[in-house]
Amino acid sequence: MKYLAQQAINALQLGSIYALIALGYSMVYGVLTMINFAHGDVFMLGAFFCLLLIALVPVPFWLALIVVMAATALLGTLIERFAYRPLRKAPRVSAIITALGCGLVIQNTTLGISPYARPMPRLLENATYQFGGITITMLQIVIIGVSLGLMLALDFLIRKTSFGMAMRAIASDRAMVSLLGIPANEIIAITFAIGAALGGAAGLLYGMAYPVVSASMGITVGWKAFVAAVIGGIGNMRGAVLGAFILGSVEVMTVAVLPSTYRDLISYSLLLLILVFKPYGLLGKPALHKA
Amino acid sequence: MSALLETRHLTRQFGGLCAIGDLSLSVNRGEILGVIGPNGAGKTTLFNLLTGIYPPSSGEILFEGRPIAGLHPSEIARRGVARTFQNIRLFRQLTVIENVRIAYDSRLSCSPLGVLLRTPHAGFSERESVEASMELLDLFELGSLAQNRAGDLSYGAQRRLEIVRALALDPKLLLLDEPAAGMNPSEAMQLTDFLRWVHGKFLLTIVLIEHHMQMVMALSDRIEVLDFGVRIAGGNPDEVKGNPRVIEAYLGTEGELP
Amino acid sequence: MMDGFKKHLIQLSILLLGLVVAAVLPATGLVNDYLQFVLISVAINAILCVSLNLVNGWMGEFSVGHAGFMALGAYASAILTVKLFPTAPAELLFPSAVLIGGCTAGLAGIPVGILSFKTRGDYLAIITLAFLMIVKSGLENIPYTGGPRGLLGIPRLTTLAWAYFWCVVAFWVIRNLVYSKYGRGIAAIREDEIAAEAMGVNTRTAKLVAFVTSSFFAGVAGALFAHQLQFINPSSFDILKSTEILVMVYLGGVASLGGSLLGAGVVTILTQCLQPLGTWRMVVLPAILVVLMLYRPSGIMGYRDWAWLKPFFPLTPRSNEKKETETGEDLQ
Amino acid sequence: MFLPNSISVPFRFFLLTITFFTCGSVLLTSCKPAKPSVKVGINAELTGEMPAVGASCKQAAELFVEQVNKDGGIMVGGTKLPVELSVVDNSCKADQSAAAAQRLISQNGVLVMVGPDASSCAIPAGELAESLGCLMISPWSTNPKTTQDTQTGKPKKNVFRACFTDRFESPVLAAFATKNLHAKTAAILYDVTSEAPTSQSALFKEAFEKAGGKVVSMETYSTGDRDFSAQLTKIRESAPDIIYLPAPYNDTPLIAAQARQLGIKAPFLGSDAWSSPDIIKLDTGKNLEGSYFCNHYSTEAATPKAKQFIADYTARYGNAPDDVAALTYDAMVLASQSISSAGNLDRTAVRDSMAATRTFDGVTGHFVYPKDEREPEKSAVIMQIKDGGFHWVSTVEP
Repeated sequence: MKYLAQQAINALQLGSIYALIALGYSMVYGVLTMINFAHGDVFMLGAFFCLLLIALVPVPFWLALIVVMAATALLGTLIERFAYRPLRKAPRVSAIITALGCGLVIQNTTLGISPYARPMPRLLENATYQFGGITITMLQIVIIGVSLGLMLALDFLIRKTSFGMAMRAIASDRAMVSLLGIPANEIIAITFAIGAALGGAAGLLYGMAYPVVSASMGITVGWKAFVAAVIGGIGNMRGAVLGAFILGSVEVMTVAVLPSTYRDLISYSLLLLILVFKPYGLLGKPALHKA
Repeated sequence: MSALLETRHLTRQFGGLCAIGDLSLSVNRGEILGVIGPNGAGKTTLFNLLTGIYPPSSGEILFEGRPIAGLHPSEIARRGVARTFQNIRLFRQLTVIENVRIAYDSRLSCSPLGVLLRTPHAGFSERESVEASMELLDLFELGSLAQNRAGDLSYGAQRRLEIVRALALDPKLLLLDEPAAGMNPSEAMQLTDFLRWVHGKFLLTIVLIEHHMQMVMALSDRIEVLDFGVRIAGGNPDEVKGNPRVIEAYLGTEGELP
Repeated sequence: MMDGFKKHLIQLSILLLGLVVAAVLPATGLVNDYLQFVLISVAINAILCVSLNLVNGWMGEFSVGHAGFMALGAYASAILTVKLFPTAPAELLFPSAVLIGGCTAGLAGIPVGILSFKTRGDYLAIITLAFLMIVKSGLENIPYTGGPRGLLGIPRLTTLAWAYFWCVVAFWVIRNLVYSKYGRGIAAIREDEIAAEAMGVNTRTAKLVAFVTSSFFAGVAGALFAHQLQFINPSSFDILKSTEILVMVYLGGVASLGGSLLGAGVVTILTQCLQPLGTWRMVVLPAILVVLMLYRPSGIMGYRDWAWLKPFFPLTPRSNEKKETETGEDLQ
Repeated sequence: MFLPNSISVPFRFFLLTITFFTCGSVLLTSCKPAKPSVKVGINAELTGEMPAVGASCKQAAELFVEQVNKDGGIMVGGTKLPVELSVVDNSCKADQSAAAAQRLISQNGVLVMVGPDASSCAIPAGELAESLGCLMISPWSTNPKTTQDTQTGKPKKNVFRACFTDRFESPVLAAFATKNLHAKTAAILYDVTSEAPTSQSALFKEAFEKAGGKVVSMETYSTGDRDFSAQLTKIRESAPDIIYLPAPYNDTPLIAAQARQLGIKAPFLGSDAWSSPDIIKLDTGKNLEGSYFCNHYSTEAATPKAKQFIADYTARYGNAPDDVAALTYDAMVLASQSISSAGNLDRTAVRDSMAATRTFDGVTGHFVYPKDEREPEKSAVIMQIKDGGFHWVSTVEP
């Protein structure tokens, strides 16, 4: 029993990091119906920005988190402004290809600048706590806590604020929204900024949990978070969080039982199964197919 | 005259809204049936049900006596039911002749393998489809535009191309969804003579949805009137013109139908 | 206009001449092994590019799973030549191994094709991604083929002549398909699926034909790749491999035979020429792709083809004489 | 465009592509230097999973070439010829390493190819070197398959090695674990998707159980994984005395940190993949303190030849050489000796003279190449990570 509880904590930690990134995918898809493949690399840059920041001026954890989120938010808006906005009218495929291209450019430029894996500086004293044989570290508590906090804040923002309403309006009918005087481009830019900020935060937390930062980590974790967002129903915020925790626990549980090579096989077969029976994800809504 | 197309208690609901309610109508071979009604009466939904784009909630559709509800739209089209669309849905990036050949091809029968290996049979069917399509285009003075992209054609030419494309299916039943939309009265009357000529030449049965009343009255042998998905009147043009319920549905209470 | 039959003859003789040159070239020593390696890679990438173009270009879908079909072809043929018949004569063994590799991948194309009936756009892209990942992690769990560490000691059977031959076959078959009833059906699906169905196009058969042909040739390319490299492991058929093929399709030109050849050639030679750049060479290609998407989304030769690639039987319009290559936008 | 516009647009592109193909291929084949020189190729992992390994290999080779060219080059058949080095990156991927080998051997026409070091790259490159008949010396790949012909099982003709193989290293470690650390039970965690760790862990298990120990749990992960908590939780359940981690230098600190977080106290045992100094930098939590690993050579117990090399390397690059650098330097010396004793620039002659070398005294100790063997019998050293450095513990003769 103790063994399962320990694995549950591992799953929670992994799930919360996937959730933060998956939210970024769902927000951008909700507003632009576009899959932002560069998001995985923005997550990776979150960790690198933190490295840069600590190397310049050692700051406490909370300040580092805010600065990193601001930096990735700025990056998110820049990518949207120069790579995605001109393609607003182009066929959707070219937007996806540009996103894929931007992702690779970011990843390989970072690889060019620092090809070696770099150690993540220690921002928090990592005390471990024992509860009846289950060990949980301060770091894990912080990660799960910060992720849940950001998720609740985002949910509040979307449900309760006027900005959130404007976002949902754009999601349903982008053309109509600009006619009603809502500054569509600004809202989209801000959505990108928030998505990127969440990705940056996830990058920082991921770098602290696994203190070896390399340019290629964006790809592997990025795809997993994307799969989580799709399982939950791409475009749906709560779906993204649900999908992330499901994927996190499936991965941890498969590795706990089977050799690790089965992990991807099982998680992707789960994805395929869901897509076949519920093509729009667990919480997604189907768009009616009219003549 | 046997009924070419017949619907029995046809209904279709979208969530709570009942787009088509218990509709039973029939179209006889060689007849031109006009279908009129205010906007949102369910006319286009009727066409979508007839061509299988979405299945009916309940009721039957019989074409040549055989049920076609729930069949794949391409299967229904191949049985001889061709249609045009309210807002033109041509293959804009393909050339004019390709648009027509796509419809004509569905009548050809060559196996995918034959096509991949370019067997003589496949080569001949290619040649046949080109020549037949060119014949049809010449018939409708579109031959000179064969190589142009469908999207670049004028509005009138696109409307005619859509009809030509439907005729390439060699249909028994032609469903026209507001062919004269956006045309002024003189163009509408030109289109009426054109359609009458087509009806004669290709021995077609036509179901026409249209708001231009002179056109409907001039062309249709019989008219059905729909309102909120329910059939409220039917009969030959004169009976329908005088029917008070039709006037009320269209113009509210007073006023005389022109 | 030159009579169609004479044009056929000239085209056939040029192709045969190409085959003879490809067979003789290695022996003359004029071309060293490395240039042969690059030319074979160009041929393999051209097959991958034109076959993916069938789904991403002509059908307007967005498939990310092409590397998965390639992997199936590579492994199926490698199992044949390494495990089952290691001593069989190469002339007989290799073509059948490539064919079986292609058929295995083709069979795998059927379920993906069936899934594409209902889902389109982003969701089909995600399904092809899931298919790729399942194939990759599936291969990692089969000990018979060396599991995650891959299969070793594959005989080096891919010669320049074989690569040229299969490349010509791929282009010929896909050209026949594209300029045929099913090809136009596929293009109609790209333009407007509902109208296509209403015009009698059996979209299900068209989609199946597109996916099966596309995955068949991906399998063929995979088999050639395996027998050129002599070593394959699951991780060389990952998402980066699929992206590489996507770059070729969207760089060369969507829905264009000439574009596929151009894209494959440019990208392959560029990756080899950029070697001295080190890590920065992997920034150049995606950067080119992003710039291209901004200014020319359909690629260099998008939706256009060289006149001599199209089937030519005399177009006999009665109304007026129209030379085929006169207008730039010739799309027949 | 400069073309007369009567030619239709597609045809214009046709001409464009033809010119592109011809200039592309001319460019590729054009670089042929005039003066005869000894061409040596380096196939290194400059990017990808282990850039530090690639960098050490490249630096050591460049150091050797500088020293040799300073006094005229290598003596070949009476005259001194300068050494020309061409370095190609295989970005630690199997297909790229085969392409790099193909480029070095046919395009640059190298006489000897030194590298690749990572086994997952060395094996495909070895296949290619074998079929093209060019001598290849892998400085660091300890996997038996690199020099073994898969079809016949006999050693390859052209592929040699400058380091001992897993068959020698794993029993050394197993003996050390049972005798010196008195371990009864062991757990193993290794990357099942890459060559070296998989064969090292299998051989370790065999040797450990032969020496009376018991492997209580064997867990796997895939390259690029970051989260090992699930596997480590299972290992914690099996309560082993020691944990054998044949993981590369960038994964090991991560695994150690997560193990300590889960409260696992058992000491770690590592393979020669730990040897890069980066491992200390990455181990911020000092979780590897007191762990032991097996290596090719130790800066402390170095012979005079080794001390000289360490001094030159540190002077040139500012940091002490790791075992990859030392092994590459030895490989370069072996290669140059084979070329000068062959007396000409012919590949088969160079290969034959390499096959004929029986003994060799290099920076990493005394080599003995038994007849028809491609791997040297040489001593291994056991090192310990203590207060931020590598400390020599013992040397084990073959």
